[in-house]
Amino acid sequence: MNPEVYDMQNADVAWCPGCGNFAILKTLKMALADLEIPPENLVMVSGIGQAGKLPHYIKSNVFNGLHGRSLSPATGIKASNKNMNVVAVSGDGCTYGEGGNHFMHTIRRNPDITNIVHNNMVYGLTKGQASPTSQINLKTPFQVDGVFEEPFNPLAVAISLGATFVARAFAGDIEKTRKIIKKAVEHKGYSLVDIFQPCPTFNKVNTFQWFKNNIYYLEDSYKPHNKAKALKRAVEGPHESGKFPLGIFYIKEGLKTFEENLSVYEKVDTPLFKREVDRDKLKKLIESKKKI
Amino acid sequence: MNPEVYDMQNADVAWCPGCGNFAILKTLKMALADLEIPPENLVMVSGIGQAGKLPHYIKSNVFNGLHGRSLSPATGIKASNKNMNVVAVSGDGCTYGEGGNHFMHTIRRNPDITNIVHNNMVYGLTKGQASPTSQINLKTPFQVDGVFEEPFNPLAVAISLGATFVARAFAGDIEKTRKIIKKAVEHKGYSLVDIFQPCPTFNKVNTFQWFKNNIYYLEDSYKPHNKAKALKRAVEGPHESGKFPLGIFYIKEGLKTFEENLSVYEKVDTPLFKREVDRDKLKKLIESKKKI
Amino acid sequence: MSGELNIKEDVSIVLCGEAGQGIQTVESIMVQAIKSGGYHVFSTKEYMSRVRGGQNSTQIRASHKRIRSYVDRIDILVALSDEAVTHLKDRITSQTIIICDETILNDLDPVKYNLIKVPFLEKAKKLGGPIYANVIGAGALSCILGVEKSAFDDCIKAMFSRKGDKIVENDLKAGSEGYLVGEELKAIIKIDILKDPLIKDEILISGTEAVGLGCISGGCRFMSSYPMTPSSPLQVFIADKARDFEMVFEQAEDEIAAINMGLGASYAGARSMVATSGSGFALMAEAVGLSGMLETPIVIYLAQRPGPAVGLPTRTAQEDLDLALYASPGEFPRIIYTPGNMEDALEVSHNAFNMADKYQIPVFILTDQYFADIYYNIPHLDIMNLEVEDFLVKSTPDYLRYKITPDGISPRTIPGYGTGLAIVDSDEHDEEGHITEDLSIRTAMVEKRMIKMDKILEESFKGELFHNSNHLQKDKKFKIMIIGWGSTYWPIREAVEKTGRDDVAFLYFKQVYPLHPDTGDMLKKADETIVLENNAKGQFAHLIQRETDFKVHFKALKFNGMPFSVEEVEEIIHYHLEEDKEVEK
Amino acid sequence: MSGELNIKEDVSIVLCGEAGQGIQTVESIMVQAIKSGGYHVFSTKEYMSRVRGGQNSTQIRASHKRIRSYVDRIDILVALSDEAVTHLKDRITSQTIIICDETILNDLDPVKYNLIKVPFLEKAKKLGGPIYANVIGAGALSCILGVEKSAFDDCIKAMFSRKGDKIVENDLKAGSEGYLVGEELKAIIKIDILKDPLIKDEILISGTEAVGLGCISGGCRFMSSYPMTPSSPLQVFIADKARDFEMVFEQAEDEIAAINMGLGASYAGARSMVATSGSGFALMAEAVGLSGMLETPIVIYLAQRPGPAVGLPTRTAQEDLDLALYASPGEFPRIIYTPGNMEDALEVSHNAFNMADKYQIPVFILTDQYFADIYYNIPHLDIMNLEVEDFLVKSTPDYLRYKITPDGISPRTIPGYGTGLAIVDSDEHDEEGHITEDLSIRTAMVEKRMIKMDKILEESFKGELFHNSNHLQKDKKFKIMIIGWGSTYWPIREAVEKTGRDDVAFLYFKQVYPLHPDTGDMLKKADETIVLENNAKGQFAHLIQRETDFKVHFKALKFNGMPFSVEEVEEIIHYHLEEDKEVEK
Ligand SMILES: Cc1ncc(C[n+]2csc(CCOP(=O)(O)OP(=O)(O)O)c2C)c(N)n1
Ligand SMILES: Cc1ncc(C[n+]2csc(CCOP(=O)(O)OP(=O)(O)O)c2C)c(N)n1
Ligand code: SF4
Ligand code: SF4
Ligand SMILES: [Mg+2]
Ligand SMILES: [Mg+2]
Repeated sequence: MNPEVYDMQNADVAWCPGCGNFAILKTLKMALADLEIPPENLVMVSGIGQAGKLPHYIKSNVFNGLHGRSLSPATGIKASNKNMNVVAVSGDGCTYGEGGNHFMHTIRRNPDITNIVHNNMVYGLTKGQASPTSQINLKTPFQVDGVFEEPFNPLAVAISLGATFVARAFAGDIEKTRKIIKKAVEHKGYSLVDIFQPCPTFNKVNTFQWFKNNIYYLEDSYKPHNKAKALKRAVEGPHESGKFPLGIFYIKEGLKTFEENLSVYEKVDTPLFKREVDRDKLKKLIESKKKI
Repeated sequence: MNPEVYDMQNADVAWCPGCGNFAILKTLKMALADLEIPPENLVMVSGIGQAGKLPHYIKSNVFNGLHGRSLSPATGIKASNKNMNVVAVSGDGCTYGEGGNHFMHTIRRNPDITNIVHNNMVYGLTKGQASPTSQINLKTPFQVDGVFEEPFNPLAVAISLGATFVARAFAGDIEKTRKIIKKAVEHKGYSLVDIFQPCPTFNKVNTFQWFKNNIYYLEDSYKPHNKAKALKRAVEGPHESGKFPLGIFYIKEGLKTFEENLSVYEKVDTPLFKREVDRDKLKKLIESKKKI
Repeated sequence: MSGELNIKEDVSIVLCGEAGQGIQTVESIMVQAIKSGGYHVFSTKEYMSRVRGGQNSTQIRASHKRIRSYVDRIDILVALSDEAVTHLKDRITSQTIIICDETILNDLDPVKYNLIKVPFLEKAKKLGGPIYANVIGAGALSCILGVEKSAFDDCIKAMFSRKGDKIVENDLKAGSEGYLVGEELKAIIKIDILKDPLIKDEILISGTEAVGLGCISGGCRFMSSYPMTPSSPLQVFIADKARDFEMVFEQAEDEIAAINMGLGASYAGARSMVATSGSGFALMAEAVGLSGMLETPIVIYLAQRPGPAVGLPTRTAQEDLDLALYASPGEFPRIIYTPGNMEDALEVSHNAFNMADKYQIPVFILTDQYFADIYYNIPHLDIMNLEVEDFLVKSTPDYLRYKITPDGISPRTIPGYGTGLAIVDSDEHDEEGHITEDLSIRTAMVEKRMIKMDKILEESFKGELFHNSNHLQKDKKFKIMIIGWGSTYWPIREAVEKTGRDDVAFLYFKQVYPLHPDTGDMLKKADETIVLENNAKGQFAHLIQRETDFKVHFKALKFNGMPFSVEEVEEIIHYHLEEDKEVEK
Repeated sequence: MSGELNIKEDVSIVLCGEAGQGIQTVESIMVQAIKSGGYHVFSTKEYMSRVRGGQNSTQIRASHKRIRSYVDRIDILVALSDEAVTHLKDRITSQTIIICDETILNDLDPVKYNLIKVPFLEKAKKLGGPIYANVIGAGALSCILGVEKSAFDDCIKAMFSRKGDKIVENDLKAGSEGYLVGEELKAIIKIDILKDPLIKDEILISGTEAVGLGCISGGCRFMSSYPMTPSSPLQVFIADKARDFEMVFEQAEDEIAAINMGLGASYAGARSMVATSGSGFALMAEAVGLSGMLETPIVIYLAQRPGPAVGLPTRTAQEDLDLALYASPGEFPRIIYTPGNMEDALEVSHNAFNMADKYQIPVFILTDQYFADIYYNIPHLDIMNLEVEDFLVKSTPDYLRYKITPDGISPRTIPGYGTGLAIVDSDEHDEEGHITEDLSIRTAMVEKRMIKMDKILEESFKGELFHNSNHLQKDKKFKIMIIGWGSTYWPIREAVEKTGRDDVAFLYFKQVYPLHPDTGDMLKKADETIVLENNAKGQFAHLIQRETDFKVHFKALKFNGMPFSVEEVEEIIHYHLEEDKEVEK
């Protein structure tokens, strides 16, 4: 399929020139086109932030909800209509900060959705405050003495919680990222793709070049099926040992998804909106209240 | 010091007979007495739940706040008055469910507080629903088909996020738990003690005996200073490989605490309530608005 | 002291003891046995926020007339603990007969109290253990009430069958033992209430169940929620019925996730609801606005308890009307239903889903602990006229999610239904659903959302007027009008009926927002209006004033966590009638 | 078209362009230069929720009289982008002079518009790069206004000194270049406004800064918050001043953490506050009740923007009054301040901390984007009479945190202060602070909390009445009274002053809750009352009705995200005056 099917004609894109978001948008369209997902079958869900605006720029069904709350509606959507391809996309602040609790518990639930996080290590839309992934010492108008909190490690947390697909990518590498996103969308169950994204406007430290210098890909021989090993690699990073590894860290196949655990889908896959109330059964239930 | 200094004369304890909470309360008093912390210097903070009632049964300053919100006030208290010993205590549901986001971000902040979690793998006060740590297949009035979510792994998450002291204990083992709590309170920085606690009323699966059968202590040779190794041990458990290890998994010494990172404590440790507004400085600040 | 009890109409039995002592078992047996015995039955409980210990009590009323309210009066107190009498001291009178095991209440003044001691525990031990004491007690009470032994046995069989034959057998024996005790007690306690065999075949449900049945009937497909008293019973109800009625029930990690998940499900076409109480609902406040902005329906079951903050977790209150009315930033329409009886609970809960879908807004079912936990029998529960109205449209490629229409309602599609796209956005948006900062579109969109209120008003439930006169003159003015909403319905109605006066009326609201346009006129039908509310501010009185310019004359407010009793309402009415007399003099 | 501009009193300059084009630089230079030049100055901005692109604009007014409000009128438009003219089309008239670079606005109809093109970019490039264009523009404007070149140069030096000598030097050159341009423009734009050299030494601050200074003065020691427009500037202010004034500023992971952390800090004795906007505040709703229940003070800075949900993140609104009033389950007292000018912002913000501590309650400072972002000069800002009142007590071993007292205020201690213990509890509690389910204690505690309102009422700020007559007769009735709260203060006052009529009055509230007991009487001082609010419901009108029984006659509501302009207010006044005439006829 041609990625252009997702193009929006009159979208007034609100991103800054040079922003890594453009590359992510492009790459995402390519990966989705590779998978031949028609726009009508695609539901893009987001929270609020610069990254959270992405769904407005890709032809699809859109649920642009509240800051921090991309994963909960995504779970609800998938549970009501298994036939939809659901992709939740938002920023690092939205997903790991305000939405941190949903991040953890969505992973435990394992809905069959893809979670793309634009990780620019900063709050973009609100003009440059530290995000959970901001690196130590970053100075901002809010962090006047610099960030001192340990940067949030989404991969390690996800793997710890049993996420069934965990990957990290870089917006600057379209081809590799395209493949990772494709595999993530194909994966049955929750998949996390944390994408390093330069924000030239507000993050003057973790620039395109900085990322280039501080990343490398997991070696080809790396097998993403061992939790302890995956964790070991996930805690690597400048703070610990040098550079951030990229690639697919962990995959667990075969775990039942959230939807598969629901009794409504035991027999049929019919979306919930197509089902009718069984009024006879309801009458019987009421009748049963006559008896002891 | 005698643990009795913490006894409350007329407390109407609301716990069920046989509950593991009694042992935790007793152990905690012993550990605090070991450390000679006078009640006036102790601030017990809790959320809501059966575990959250503990502060009412120990002579101390008490902040019994909202469900899920024990760690945020604990951080605020410590930041306003460094001289207090702050212990946050609550249930697994409160800390890892409703309060999951604060759990993660408090760890990153590293305030010098102790976090004790009564982990009974169930919601006690609200009568037996699954908690984040409930084991697979537990049936409850809410989880009629049994729990299917991957159990929450507090230790692995804490270590992933750079917690500086991470331990697991068992309410049934007073002596070992006493030592762990003592070390946790002594530790400078955030310390997590997740305590397995039987709830005979609502958790008929993970009973005292079940815990006895499913735990073992980390071997004496285990050194809790390697993150990757600690993670490896933290992901062990019935679901993965057999039994849950107990003990101190990870310690990182020397990281600055939240309070130490605050400019207010750069020069003095005076509690904030004792400080006065520098009105001359304020006047000067206002004057400065006359100039460009 | 030692009196006799003679009851021919209506008996109030209260069971009181510690959490974990088995009050619930006795209660369940008794309500069923009473109904099976041919009496009308009502039960209500008050309990502490703890799992063991403390003092809880359940009131069970049996009568030959329909009874559906809490009364202060205790005819028979079954005390399971020493503290039971202290706990209920304000409601025990010289008329009250106290029944207890011989091992307890040894210090009670026999002159002041009508105490009957029965060796329940001893008898139970002989049958195999203390757990049978409760069934013996239930048997004794049933016997006193005149419930036929066979009917009682049927109850026991039905209720314990799951536990195996051995247990059933023992419990039957315990019941028989109880009946023997009861026969002896009949010397002192003489209850002779008229029976009606038809009652046996009536429906016995709780407020929670009535709401739950309405939700299923209204097409509920998705509930995500977080445990919280007193909303948990509805969550259990839906979880339990999920498989049978093809619903999803999911316990969320917190209330924020619950409502956002529900909104996602609703966006994708599943009629969705959340259940919670004050504190939990407060956390949903932001997402209530999301529902308003996305124009994506959600039904919110808000069961009240006393606050602020954690307050009294297991008690009743009507303190969160203001919160339901104003929670969430910004402005958009909403509906608040406040059922006060089983039939209305069914109807408004069903309706909630239709209205939420029709107007694409949040709709509240506002109840409280008292209502959620009461049981009583009703002749039938009719779902014949309750239809699921379908408001979804299939989309075309030029579909506009937020099309501006004269009544403000934009035809709503969902993903995967038709050839167009469903685009919803929490920012201000254009007709397509995309972010806009065009300030004239903003104005149009605010107006579009707000104007939906006009049609909602047309469809709102009117206050219902009750009084004792058979032929009401059209312009008749009452001396006193009691105003109530939600769970105070039956206590007020029973009290008003008891006065027997035709100058006392009761105006009841099962929908408090928006208020039906006739409300102002209805309020003017009395010289004196008195609002009864379980809060300290008189929140509904404020709302009435705001919406109708009518200032309610008096407020009778109770906020200790207990419901109004029939006696209290009677007292309030009489107080005001007396006051009037004083003034007239 | 080609007109001349002759201004002797008051000029309105608007800069408009894309985010990132440097409007802010020009604005900062201009406001300082205007003040230094001896004119009164005012600025306000409207901007989009994006970091680059879109269309943002800033209005700068200079006058020989004090000016403190937004006006629709644009005398000079400095257009930095092609779209600027479309963006502002409703406000551009045949009188407006549009200045722009020669490279843009080539398609503009020269007959319809007064367009002046200047080769700003070309000149800038010669000086070293396009970034100097903004300074050239600022120089040109300053020159036109008659700001002395030396004053302008001082501004440049002060503002760019941090950037190094080289930059300063270039910017000075750019300024000179601008002055040359300005001299030429003076042929068409003739501005001759009276100067007052004393203005140079006045204070120039924003609404945000006035609040921030009040907070510091009130003893603020702790702010935990989460970024959210338009409350972020206050967060930056406190973060920036934290070291100097010994405050803690912490960016929380979410708003729930923010307020709970704040309450912890407050419990431990640090005067605490949070800053947020509607959506974020909604998430704090539960903890507002926690403050009420724990009786632990917290100051909440709530800067409004249009909702619901995300709405228009960077615009202004007054839509969250209801939310501030009713957020949180349960019932307890609170105070809501709504400053409309700098002096009041300082005073109420200071007061907020004293009142929160005195009554142990949540206190709101309710502002909005418009107020937070405006700047104007004021003669001085006096903190002489602003004292930090200390309400903490040292505890003794028998200390009771929730002692029942006649006025409801229990002396408050904190951990580590004295020999007793500080015990606070979110459940209903006894005097000691421990959980209780004693229902009579419950009633006493509710009453204790609520009764604090009596004293709070005594200390509340009265509405302030403005009018144009020098000697007001005591029982004089105005024809029209405009009612306003918060940020509408200056637009209304300026408009009322402009009418010059003594039968038009303005009643302003810097405290909207609780309403001072005199409010009802004050409202009766006019034949016709008109409330102006930036919302669609008339939330303050509702509140007035509820609290005073007074029904405001008319509502003038604006909810497109822009503030009321002086002209709009004038129009509203004249419309109603005309209406009255019609009726009189
Ligand atoms: C409840 C709530 N709190 C705060 C905000 C303000 N807000 C909007 S976006 C944002 C941060 C965005 O950062 P991130 O998620 O990293 O996205 P980015 O802009 O960097 O892509 C914040 C704090 C909000 N909209 N809602
Ligand atoms: C906001 C909010 N949601 C829900 C509740 C109800 N609630 C009280 S305690 C509790 C769960 C307690 O479980 P846990 O934290 O594991 O403590 P335990 O009782 O097991 O010790 C819940 C859901 C509440 N009080 N507040
Ligand atoms: S602010 Fe940063 S993240 Fe946002 S669009 Fe601009 S460059 Fe990209
Ligand atoms: S419910 Fe469980 S956790 Fe709570 S007191 Fe009882 S046994 Fe302990
Ligand atoms: Mg970001
Ligand atoms: Mg628990």
